[in-house]
Amino acid sequence: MVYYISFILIGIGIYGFLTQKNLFKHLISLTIIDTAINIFIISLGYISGEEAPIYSKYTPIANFVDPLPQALVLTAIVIGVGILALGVSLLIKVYEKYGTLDVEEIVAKEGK
Amino acid sequence: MIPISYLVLVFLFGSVVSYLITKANRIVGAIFNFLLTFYALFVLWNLEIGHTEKLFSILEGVENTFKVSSLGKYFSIISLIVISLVSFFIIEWIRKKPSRPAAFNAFVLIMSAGIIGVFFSNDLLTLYIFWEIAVLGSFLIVPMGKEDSKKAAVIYVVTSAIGSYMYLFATFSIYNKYGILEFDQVSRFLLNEPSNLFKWFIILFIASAGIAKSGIFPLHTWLRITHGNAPDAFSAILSGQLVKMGSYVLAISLSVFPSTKLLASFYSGVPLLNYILIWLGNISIIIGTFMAIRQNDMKQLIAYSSVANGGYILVGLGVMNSIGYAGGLFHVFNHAIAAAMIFLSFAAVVYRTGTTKIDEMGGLIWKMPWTFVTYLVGIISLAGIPPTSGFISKWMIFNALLTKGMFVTLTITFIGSVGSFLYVFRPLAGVFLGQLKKKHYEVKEVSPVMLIPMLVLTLLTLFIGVYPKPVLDFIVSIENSLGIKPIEYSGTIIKTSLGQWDTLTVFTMFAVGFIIALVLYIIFPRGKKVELTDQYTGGEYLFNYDLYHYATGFYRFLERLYDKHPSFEKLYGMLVSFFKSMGEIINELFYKVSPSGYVFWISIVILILFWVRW
Amino acid sequence: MRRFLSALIVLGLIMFFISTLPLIPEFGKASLSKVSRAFIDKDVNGNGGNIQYGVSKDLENGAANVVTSIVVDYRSFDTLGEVTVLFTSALGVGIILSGYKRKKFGREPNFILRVSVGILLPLILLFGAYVFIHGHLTPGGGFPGGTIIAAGILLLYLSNEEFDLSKTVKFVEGISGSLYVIVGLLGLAVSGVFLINFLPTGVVGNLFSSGIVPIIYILIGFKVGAELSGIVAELHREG
Amino acid sequence: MSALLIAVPLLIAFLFVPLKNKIKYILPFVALFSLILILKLPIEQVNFLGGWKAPFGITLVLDNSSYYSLIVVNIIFFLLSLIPQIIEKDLSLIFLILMASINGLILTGDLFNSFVFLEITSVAAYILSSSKRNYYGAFKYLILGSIAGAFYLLGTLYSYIGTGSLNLADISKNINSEFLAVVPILIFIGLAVETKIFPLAGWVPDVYASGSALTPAILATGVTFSMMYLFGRIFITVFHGEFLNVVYIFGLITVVVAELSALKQDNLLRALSFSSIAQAGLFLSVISMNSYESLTAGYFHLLNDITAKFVLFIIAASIGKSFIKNKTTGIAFSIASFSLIGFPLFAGFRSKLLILKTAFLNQNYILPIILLFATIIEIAYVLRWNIKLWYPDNILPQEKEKTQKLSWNVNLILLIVALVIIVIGFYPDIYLKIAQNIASGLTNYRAYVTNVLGGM
Amino acid sequence: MINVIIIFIGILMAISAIFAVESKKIIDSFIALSLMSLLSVFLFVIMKAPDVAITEASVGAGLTTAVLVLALRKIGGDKE
Repeated sequence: MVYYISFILIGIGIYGFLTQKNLFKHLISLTIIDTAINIFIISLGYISGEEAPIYSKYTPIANFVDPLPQALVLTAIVIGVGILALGVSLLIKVYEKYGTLDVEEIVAKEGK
Repeated sequence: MIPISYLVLVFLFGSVVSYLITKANRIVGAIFNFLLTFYALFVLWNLEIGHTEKLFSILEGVENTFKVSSLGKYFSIISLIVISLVSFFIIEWIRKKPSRPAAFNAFVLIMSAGIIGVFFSNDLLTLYIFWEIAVLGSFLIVPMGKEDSKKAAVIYVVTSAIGSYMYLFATFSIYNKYGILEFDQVSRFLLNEPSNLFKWFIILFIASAGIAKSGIFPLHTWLRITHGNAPDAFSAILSGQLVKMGSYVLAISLSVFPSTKLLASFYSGVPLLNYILIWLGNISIIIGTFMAIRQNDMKQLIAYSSVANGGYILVGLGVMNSIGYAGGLFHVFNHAIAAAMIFLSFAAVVYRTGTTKIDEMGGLIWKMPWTFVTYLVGIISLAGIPPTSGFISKWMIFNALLTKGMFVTLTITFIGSVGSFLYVFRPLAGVFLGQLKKKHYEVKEVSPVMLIPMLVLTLLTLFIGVYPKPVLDFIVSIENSLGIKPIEYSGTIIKTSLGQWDTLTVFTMFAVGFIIALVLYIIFPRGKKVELTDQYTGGEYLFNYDLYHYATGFYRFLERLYDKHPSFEKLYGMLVSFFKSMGEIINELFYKVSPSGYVFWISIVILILFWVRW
Repeated sequence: MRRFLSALIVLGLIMFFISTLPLIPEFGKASLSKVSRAFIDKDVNGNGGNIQYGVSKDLENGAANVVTSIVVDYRSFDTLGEVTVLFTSALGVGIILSGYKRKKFGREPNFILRVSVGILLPLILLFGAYVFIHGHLTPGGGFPGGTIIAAGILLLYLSNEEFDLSKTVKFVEGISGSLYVIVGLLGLAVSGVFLINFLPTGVVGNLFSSGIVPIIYILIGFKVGAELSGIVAELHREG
Repeated sequence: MSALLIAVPLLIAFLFVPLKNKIKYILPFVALFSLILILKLPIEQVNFLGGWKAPFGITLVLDNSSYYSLIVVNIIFFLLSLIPQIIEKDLSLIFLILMASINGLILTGDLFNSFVFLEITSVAAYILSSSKRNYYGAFKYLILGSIAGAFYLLGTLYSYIGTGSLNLADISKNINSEFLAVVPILIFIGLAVETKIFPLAGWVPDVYASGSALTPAILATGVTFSMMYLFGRIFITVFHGEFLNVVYIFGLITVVVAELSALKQDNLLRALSFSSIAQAGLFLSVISMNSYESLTAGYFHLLNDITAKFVLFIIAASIGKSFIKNKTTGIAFSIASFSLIGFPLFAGFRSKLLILKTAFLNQNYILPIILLFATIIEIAYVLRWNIKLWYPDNILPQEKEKTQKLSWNVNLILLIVALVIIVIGFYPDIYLKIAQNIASGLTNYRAYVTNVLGGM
Repeated sequence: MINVIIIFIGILMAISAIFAVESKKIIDSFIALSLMSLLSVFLFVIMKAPDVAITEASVGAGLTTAVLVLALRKIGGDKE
């Protein structure tokens, strides 16, 4: 189920890349793809009926979902935001240099 | 005896020394070069046939060696004669000409090292290595010439690389199949090879290096631009020597790998492969001759004649009977000497006048008589007129073709001979005869340093023309070593199945004729000398002298017959621009796109992989 | 046309992913891998298993939050790398934008914002600190904690035209990162293994438990907070 | 101990954040320290980080192949650190991080960990490529790299599902053929961007030709080498050469396409970056033959290529229109370019011969044809540039005034590297030994598995 | 029951993702993106991943949006 959701979201992200001409939209598509992949990874480790992998008073017995994908996703999310920040700063500079964020206009200006 | 590897090393290190010396003083550097090359000539002359040296081993199971064969010795001596004489010429020439004299001298030595290595290599890989060294050295000199020479150098290397990479491919096929690369062993293995296709492929691919280098038909276009634009004195080496490296590889691919024994006879004892090569030679003769007639630049003209003469050599070698093969080898010598003479005399003319366009000159015979004599003898030899050595080789080739019954080829070679009279006459008339231009009134004959090598070459070609025994001795030993029936000759008389030729008699007859003509010329009154402008203008004002120069459109009546000829240069130009525009399209599609494009290609790749896997 | 083609390609891609579905377990029916099993039982070195909250002690890893135990202990090296990514991109934002003075938007922030930030900020910072200090016991940890702190800084920027982070943030960033590495190097010095948990692990569920895990998570919290604040600060600069 | 290779540069980078400008002068010492450390380290050492044993924790594996790759990469970094002129002032921190991440990339024995290091490397590369105001190129690279990273992550997760582990040795032992049909595709997409395979190499010309000397000098040498190492590690050691026939085709297409596009470039750096793409494609198709010999030939060629590219890129970025005032630099450039096109006497010739030999040994006749065809095109443009720079057309006097002389340390290092090229041309055993060790380490996956997992 | 919730959230996410991609104004897409991120937090909670949920909520929904909006403000607002 969630698999399909994440696949469709990846698809939407790719679609965004393919159809949009604004560089901001590209970053947004990238974020969508990242989120979709994160969802996919978490869903790979989900076991229905079991608990979140934290020992506590309420869950004394180790009936946990797979914790490893969660750990990986934690890493992936942070890496994602790092890249996003970098992309945004590049974007600001692109705008300063070319005065536009439209791909075609940038190409036209670079050709000059 | 001095080992060859030592000689090669001396040349390689000598290049550094020469660079440093030339930095200090150009002339001393050039003298150093001359001494080194002359010394090499001396060493090579004294080499014993069969002498072997181990060098190194790059591929497993293949010991790279030098071995002195008669064929290699013959070629190397011709080359070193040309190189050392041109080096002598350069002693004076270098004062004015190349933009980077130090580099020029150093590269000449590197190239010579490569050349020596090529001729004494005993296996395919060693030959390739030294071949590329020679190409490297010569390629670096070419762009020191005229404006177009930068483009010319690239064309030169690329053409050479096309040939040499085909050669390399064949080399590795052999290595992969037999595990050896020595010439003797390769030919032994080839004799036992059942697959005809493989033999064809090997011989053709190895020959292609020679085809590229000696400017045979499909790869002939580089000669015009390279010889035409290289530094003037270096053109003499290019045409007189480097092109002969190609002939050497052709000789190896046809005779060291005994093509007549390897492949079934196709037409009067000549295999189909050789026949194809002969036809390539024929086409080269036609193209070279007819294109040479059209040229207005004297260096480009002789460059085209090199194409034609490369064709002659290939035809001679391709026939592969005793007289044809000997004729081909003899023509190597003749063309080397003649081309060197002609290019040196041109270099002398350019040294004094500063132009290579025929219609900008005229009447230089009065100012530069010795240069004129060199040129005259050179073109006589090139055109194959009897008292010079040039005639002997052409006569031998005609003879071979006649005995084999190849009448079409014979006709073409005759046409080529007649054509060569036409094209060599054009610079003769345009540059040396006719009226002297005003701006050339102050031109002087070049200095003795330049004249000596030119006259030595002149004497050499006349001498061999009268007394060809030294060259024929070589050729006989080559033919013996390759298992071809040697030609018969005694003294000055060459014998074939169709008759014989006595060079001495012919020389005597021509000498007598020449003396008679000279006497008549002196006795009878001469024509009146007039200004260039006088004879054409009848009251109208002259705007453009060139139009009235008789060398403008010299052979217009002939050229008109094939004005719309198919041009291979244009064809290759189209090919190059096709590649370039392919690259442009690829660039636009894959490398210059926006992020959308990148994602598109990622998706496409995934889809392709997906499609392939499932 | 472009949209239609794109949709077609996207459809193909989704088909590709769907075709891989037979390989992976059905949703909700995954099984724990041997690695995860060992992580949950804290049984990598073979003396764990059967863990009871608040009772078991001196395990190989004492974090109640299994995800934290993986992130900060079992796969701590990944986290070091992850922090480095963030560090690098913060650095990169600084290099690329290369602003040196505070950008003014020329509009006074409104009163409500200013006052409420004054009230909220301590709470936010406190909450962030709580999140990363209790990272080994409850959900959360250094990353969300650091982000929350950065959010507080963002609020400061929004509410105050004059506010600008000083160089201190760079020091916090550098020092906390260095300390992370130094803690790892201490392990190397103590036991010969980089990033080893060389402190006693205590009882599962206690605040002071599981050795270096909380220390590292606090360091990560500071570092992430400093880096993200740095990014926010760079976005408010011009030059 | 091998963790120090990553920890020390990182520590220095973290410590020196507030003192960015001073760090330039520490770089050589850090690089030298890494180099000495590697030479002191024993081979065949597996480092279990945090003390968690193999399939569970993260391991750093120092076997034959990673050991020699580390040496190569660190020598490159050391050489670059000796040329502080080309490192713009803020980029020295990035330099350190790149050093740590590349060491990690080579050492790591964990798939997810390699993803993390891949991301660090690419983030550092994005920042490097944005120098000289090349923001759009860097942005494109960022988008492409992040998408590739996403696919790499997916591949990692698939292999985790398939084998229950993230350890490379464990994956290599347990992966089954069903997953081998999917995981390599995803990982291939992930690595294709960095290894410059044909349709995904669009970022390369923009990034390499930004005009900065450091960017291509690092990316085309050290980073490329480590990526190629990782590629070999994953596709040969872990996937047992399963996917390589596809890589072979892609590699060949890459060679042809890149050489064709290089032909019409009017910017030297762009032409060289296309040549870099082509050589990478050639390398990939050579190692795709998946034998000890082909790997040796491939890595040998790669070593020659990066040695040449090191010289070429630095000179191309820092020289003006001609070698008029920098003759020694020009000589180094010419030597490197002759090696690139494989003239005899130079290093490139030996690797070309080795590749031809290997290809023929494997009954592969297409690769030699492509190789020779590509070399012909490469000759055309590389030599055209050589001539253009040596014999400049019409240099105005004021331009001549403007061209600066490169400082002595740049010239010295470039000349040393050029000398290495010549020495390798005559005596290739040094590089061959490195290549052979890498090849033997990569092909012998049984030894790798037992080395990491213990005698199981 | 849980499946229904997941499908519902999934549909909402898809819609917001499409909106984020297709909307004319950039700021709208940021909001949609933030919404999608928040919805994914619910998914994470459902799939028993509280750590990820918290991180995604603070990083994905909070900081990412903030960074994007700041950038948009920096280049001078939304110009379609």
